[in-house]
Amino acid sequence: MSQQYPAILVIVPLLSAFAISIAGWVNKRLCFPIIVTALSVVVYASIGLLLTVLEKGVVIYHLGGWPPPVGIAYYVDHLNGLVLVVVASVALLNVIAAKKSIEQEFPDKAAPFYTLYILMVTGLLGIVVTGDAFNLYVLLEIAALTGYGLLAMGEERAQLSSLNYLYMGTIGACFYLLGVGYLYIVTGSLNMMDIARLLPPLYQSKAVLAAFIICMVGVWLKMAFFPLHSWLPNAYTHATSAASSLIAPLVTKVMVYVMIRLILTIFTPEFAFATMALNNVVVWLAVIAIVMGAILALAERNLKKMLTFIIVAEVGYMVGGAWLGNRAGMTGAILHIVNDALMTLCVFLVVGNIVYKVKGYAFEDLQGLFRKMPFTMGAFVVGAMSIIGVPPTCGFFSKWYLILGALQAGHYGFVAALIFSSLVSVVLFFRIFEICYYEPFSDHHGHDHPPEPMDEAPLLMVVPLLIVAVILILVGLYTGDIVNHIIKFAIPEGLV
Amino acid sequence: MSELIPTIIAKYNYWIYITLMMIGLYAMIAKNNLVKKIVGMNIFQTAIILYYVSIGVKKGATIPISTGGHGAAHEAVHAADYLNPLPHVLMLTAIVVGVATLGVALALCLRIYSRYNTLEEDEILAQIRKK
Amino acid sequence: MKIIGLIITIITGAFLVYAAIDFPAWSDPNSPASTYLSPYFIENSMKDTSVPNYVTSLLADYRGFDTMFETTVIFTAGLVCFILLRISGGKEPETSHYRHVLTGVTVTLKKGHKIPESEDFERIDDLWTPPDLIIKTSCRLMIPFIQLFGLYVIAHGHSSPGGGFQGGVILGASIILLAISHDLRTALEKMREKVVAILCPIGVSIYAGTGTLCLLLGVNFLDYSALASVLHVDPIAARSHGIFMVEIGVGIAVMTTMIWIYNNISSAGKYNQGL
Amino acid sequence: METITSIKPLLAVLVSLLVTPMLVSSRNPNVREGWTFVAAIIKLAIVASMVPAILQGTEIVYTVAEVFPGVAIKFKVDAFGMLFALVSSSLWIVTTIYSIGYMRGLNEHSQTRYFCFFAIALSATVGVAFSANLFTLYLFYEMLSFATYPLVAHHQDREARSSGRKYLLYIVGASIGLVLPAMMICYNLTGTLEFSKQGIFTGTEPNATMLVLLLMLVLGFAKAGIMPFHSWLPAAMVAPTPVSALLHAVAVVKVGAFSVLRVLTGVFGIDLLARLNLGTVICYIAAFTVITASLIALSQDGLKRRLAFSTIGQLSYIVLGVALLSPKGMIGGMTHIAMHAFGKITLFFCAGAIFVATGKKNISEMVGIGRRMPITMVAFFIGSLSVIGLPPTGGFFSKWYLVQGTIQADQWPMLVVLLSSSLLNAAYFFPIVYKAFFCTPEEAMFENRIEEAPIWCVVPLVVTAAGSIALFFYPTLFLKLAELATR
Repeated sequence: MSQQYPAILVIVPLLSAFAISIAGWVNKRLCFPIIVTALSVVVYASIGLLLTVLEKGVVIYHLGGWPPPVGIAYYVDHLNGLVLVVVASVALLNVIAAKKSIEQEFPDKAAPFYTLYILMVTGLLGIVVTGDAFNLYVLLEIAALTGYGLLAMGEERAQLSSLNYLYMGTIGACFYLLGVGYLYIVTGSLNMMDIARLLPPLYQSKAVLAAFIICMVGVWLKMAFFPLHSWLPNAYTHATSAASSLIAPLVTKVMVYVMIRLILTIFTPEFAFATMALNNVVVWLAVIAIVMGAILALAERNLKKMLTFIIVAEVGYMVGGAWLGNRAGMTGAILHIVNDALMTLCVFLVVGNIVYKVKGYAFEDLQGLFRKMPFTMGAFVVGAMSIIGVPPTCGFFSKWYLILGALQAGHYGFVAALIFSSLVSVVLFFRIFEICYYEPFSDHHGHDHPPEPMDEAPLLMVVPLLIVAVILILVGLYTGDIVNHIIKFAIPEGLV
Repeated sequence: MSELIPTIIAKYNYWIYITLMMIGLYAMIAKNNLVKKIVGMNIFQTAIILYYVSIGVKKGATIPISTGGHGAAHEAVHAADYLNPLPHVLMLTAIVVGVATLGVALALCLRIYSRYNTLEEDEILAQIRKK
Repeated sequence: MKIIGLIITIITGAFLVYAAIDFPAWSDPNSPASTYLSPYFIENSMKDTSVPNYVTSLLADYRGFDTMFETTVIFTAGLVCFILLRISGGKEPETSHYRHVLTGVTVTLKKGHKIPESEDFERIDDLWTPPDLIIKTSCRLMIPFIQLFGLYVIAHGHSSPGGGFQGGVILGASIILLAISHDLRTALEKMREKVVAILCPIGVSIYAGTGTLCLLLGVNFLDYSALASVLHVDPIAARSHGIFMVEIGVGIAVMTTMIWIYNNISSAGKYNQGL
Repeated sequence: METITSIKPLLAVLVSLLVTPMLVSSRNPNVREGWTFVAAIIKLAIVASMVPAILQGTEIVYTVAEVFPGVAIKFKVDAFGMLFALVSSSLWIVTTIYSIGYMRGLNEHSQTRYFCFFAIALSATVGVAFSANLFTLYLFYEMLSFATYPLVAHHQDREARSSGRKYLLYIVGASIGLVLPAMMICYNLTGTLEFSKQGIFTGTEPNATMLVLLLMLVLGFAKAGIMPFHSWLPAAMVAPTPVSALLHAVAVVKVGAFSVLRVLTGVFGIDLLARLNLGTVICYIAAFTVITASLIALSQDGLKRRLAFSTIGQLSYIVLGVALLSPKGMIGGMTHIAMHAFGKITLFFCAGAIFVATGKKNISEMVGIGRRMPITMVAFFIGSLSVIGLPPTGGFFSKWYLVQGTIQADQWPMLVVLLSSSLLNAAYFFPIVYKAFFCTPEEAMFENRIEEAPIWCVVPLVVTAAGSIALFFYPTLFLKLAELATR
């Protein structure tokens, strides 16, 4: 059984998607149990897979029994083993937390929503697990199409934002496809490892250079890397909370994974960092991304939109870290994929809970929430601390590696940007805490205040949220183990 | 100069695809009408399909279906006689993806139209701003 | 915006042109793409799968996994259109029109009123054009042949251009043709929404299920040779049969998705009247 | 040096953290405060149980998790850390009693929240005291910053908001903006952050970067209130008085001073500082703060604000003592943490007691208050003696060692600073006491009738005042610990 984990990882959610779709027409109450079971199996398989990788090294799975490069192969190493666990667990936690709000927001379309949801998870898992450059494109499109659908089911502006995302996403995916085409035309292969094997003699070729740049631009578009980020804030803001709390943590992070996979496996760091003198340009772009993301977030008076700009800044962290071209930076970027997925999940679940109870997420709607929803806000504080980068929450540790990498690369601009963004995050979040904590102001100095009744979100929403908050701290405390046992092996030894 | 022209002619498929792709890209960026953007998007995707399919072409080869039919299992097959089937397969996928994206995009447009009664982006944005 | 667009376009175009200089010339038989992998497929397809159409064997077997997701993409598109557009609960339209078949008189009813069930009246669309006998009759004649041809294309994908996608589209087109030539209600009578919506995932499930069956039989996912023990044929023939099973699934999925998308988009999700 | 591995330091840190769920869940205020008491006593017991081992010159070590190569979340109890932990955990008990009186006396809102964050802040304080490396210290330092924010902003009104903002801006801004990058640079240069006598820069060539790093670290720990990063402290005085007392006279500011001392002795090492002559730089910054803060304190009318500026000045004594780099000076600096803590907490308790009993906050309104609240004002007098550094209070010893340190280090200007600052201290404290007792009946603003604050408030301030005196007669424990730490 264990050697079939890679296949199970994708097939189980895929088949369950069809089952849910059919169940929607037969008996709607079956949908939720099916999706939870399927995602639990996925989490189990992904953890099993990661353990197998830790024990025995890289796992290669031949789909259809055809060995690569003839057939498509799954290729699981420490890098995607880790990301798989993150994707699977985020999806599971989110679906449990989102059940109530899904039922509240679309009482009659819950089944198709769950179907799209799990199809998206399938797509993301497939992107992460695959070892075939073209297969990645197909799954990219599944994740994207479901994403358009999920994001469009929001408030009034959601459709327009989602359509804009569709345009940008399609350009991004097409660029990636074109880059793969360029690789194909010079190597004749589509398997990542095979391409990596065939490429070294071709490093001087203009086509390889072009393939690399085009792929990168495509992936950047998809991950909303500055200045290609314009679609993201609106698309994520106007979506329903169940959709945005799945998409916001995962999509950009998975795309960062794709970028790292391209750099590390397909093109190899020697080519990406040595042959081309692009590093510096990209890191400076990342610096601008971080600074702009932070500043644009400051300008927002709307919690959810503010968080989306933080995502833009966080993407800058990861891209910049990966492009520093050293081990510490890359470690930071990979670690930040994990951490950022978790902390974004945390804050977006909080938004979900707030929307469920307060029906709004503008700053004015947040007054007095510390008293009203103490558990939700407690988790929010943990998530915010993580985004700010306060130990022992996990956000600090990836930031540490990123700063270390920047110091080792001598890139002080990036260090400054990271510190700046931390400081701005303090302002951003404490501005919200202040509103939740102080307002509405009472005239008589808070004494003899008639305590507002507690009005917490349902248990089903709060418990997963608290679990995420605890995970944020645990991941922080176990950073040493994650880095030493997993990420260390995910980065090729050539990268110092 | 004498070398340039044969090079240009020998690779004309690439020039065509690049031209088409840029037309599509321009339409997506510059056009104001949402459906025109979708048209641009389709041109863009089709250009890539054209590129891929043109990779598969081989001089003097025929379509990748065994001329011998079912019974020809044991005859020697010369790879040079057939076009490269891989790009075709890949593009079948890309076409399907293109169709799917088109469907979703049109559905979105329909929703937008029913809400704003227009498909011109600036008019929609003006309406949003007014609120 | 136009100038920015132009600049971006020109820069991108110039970059692509620059990169294309290194590409092999068009139809060069010695290009890496033509010499590295593709000869394997051409030379071994018959031996491995006994499918003369190399595109089919490549599509459904060597890269069958891609194709499974391709089918899923189609399904996703149908589902997204449904979830975005379908207005469930069916708000009754403000006015509905009925036509007295014998006299040709159109009766317009306000919301809430109903006409007694009778053979004499038929419901018609808001923008009603008199039925064109030629179109209706010729379509009615053509549709069975179109469907037959669709089935042929699916079945014959092994040895000629065709397969599940093409056949599925043709089958779907036959129903859409019915909807265009008559009206959406007629098409929906032939193929109800629920049927479409259930058949579509079933189609993809046939694909994924075939693969899972292989997995349950102890080999890797989508390794059709395992079906040999079930079908009592040799592994190579089993691959051929496996491909066929998969193609059927694809055909069903594609057909139903085409209909599903058409129904939703043409009626803007109301399902009361089409184009 | 001998080391023992023991989980005790971790327990000492966690005990007050683990009690918070109990606090939240208890419905009855008596039960809630009972839990606080239990935790406080257990904490003191754990800390005290480690004292004998420390006095024998051993160190107690416990590693929680290694987070980076060469950097772990690690506790190490040494003499200096023990000194600080002992002070803060013993004063927590007293403050708990006082809090009960104060909060109930004023019928404050959100008392559960108050006690929770109080407990968390204490955890963080002890965590700082027992940190074995700069990273662990930073971790607890930040934890303390965020845990004290709700305490500072307890009143939830506009004034609390602006003070809270200022507090965060200075404390967190400095720690993220200065300490974090400095720490990263240190780690990048040396690969370790472990405190040790020789400092972490043993292998590296001294250069100009070190001065920058030193300044970043010393100023970055803004809780130490070294100018120009001091103005959060007066602002934070909007907090309820027990908070000001424990946190802003004992825990928070002392954590800042403690961190600065750790940086000087553990990160850079006395030898390196002496070799590069960096101690003098710090000396002058601290001296400037001492004099300026004392002068500002003279002009303050709000009692708590005056105490706040006094604290700023006194904190710099601690830094100054260590920056002298002479053994006596260091003993003086370290013991001053304890001595000043007892003195200052008494003063804050008195200020709070006055507010509870009379509602008065300004010194100008306290003429003749000695007749109304004699016990409180006597305690106030003892506290101010201790802060000024006069016998028979513990403050005398630390001042004594500080003065000796300046002589030992040949830093005569610093001697002048210390002495003149003591005069200034006297100048801003004695008038209060004088006016309280010796005013003409016409001037007196209070009736000649004894009416003290509730007993819960009075007992603690008597205890701490007595403590101040006791420390004059029995200073051995703290002196011994400080001596061990400087050895």
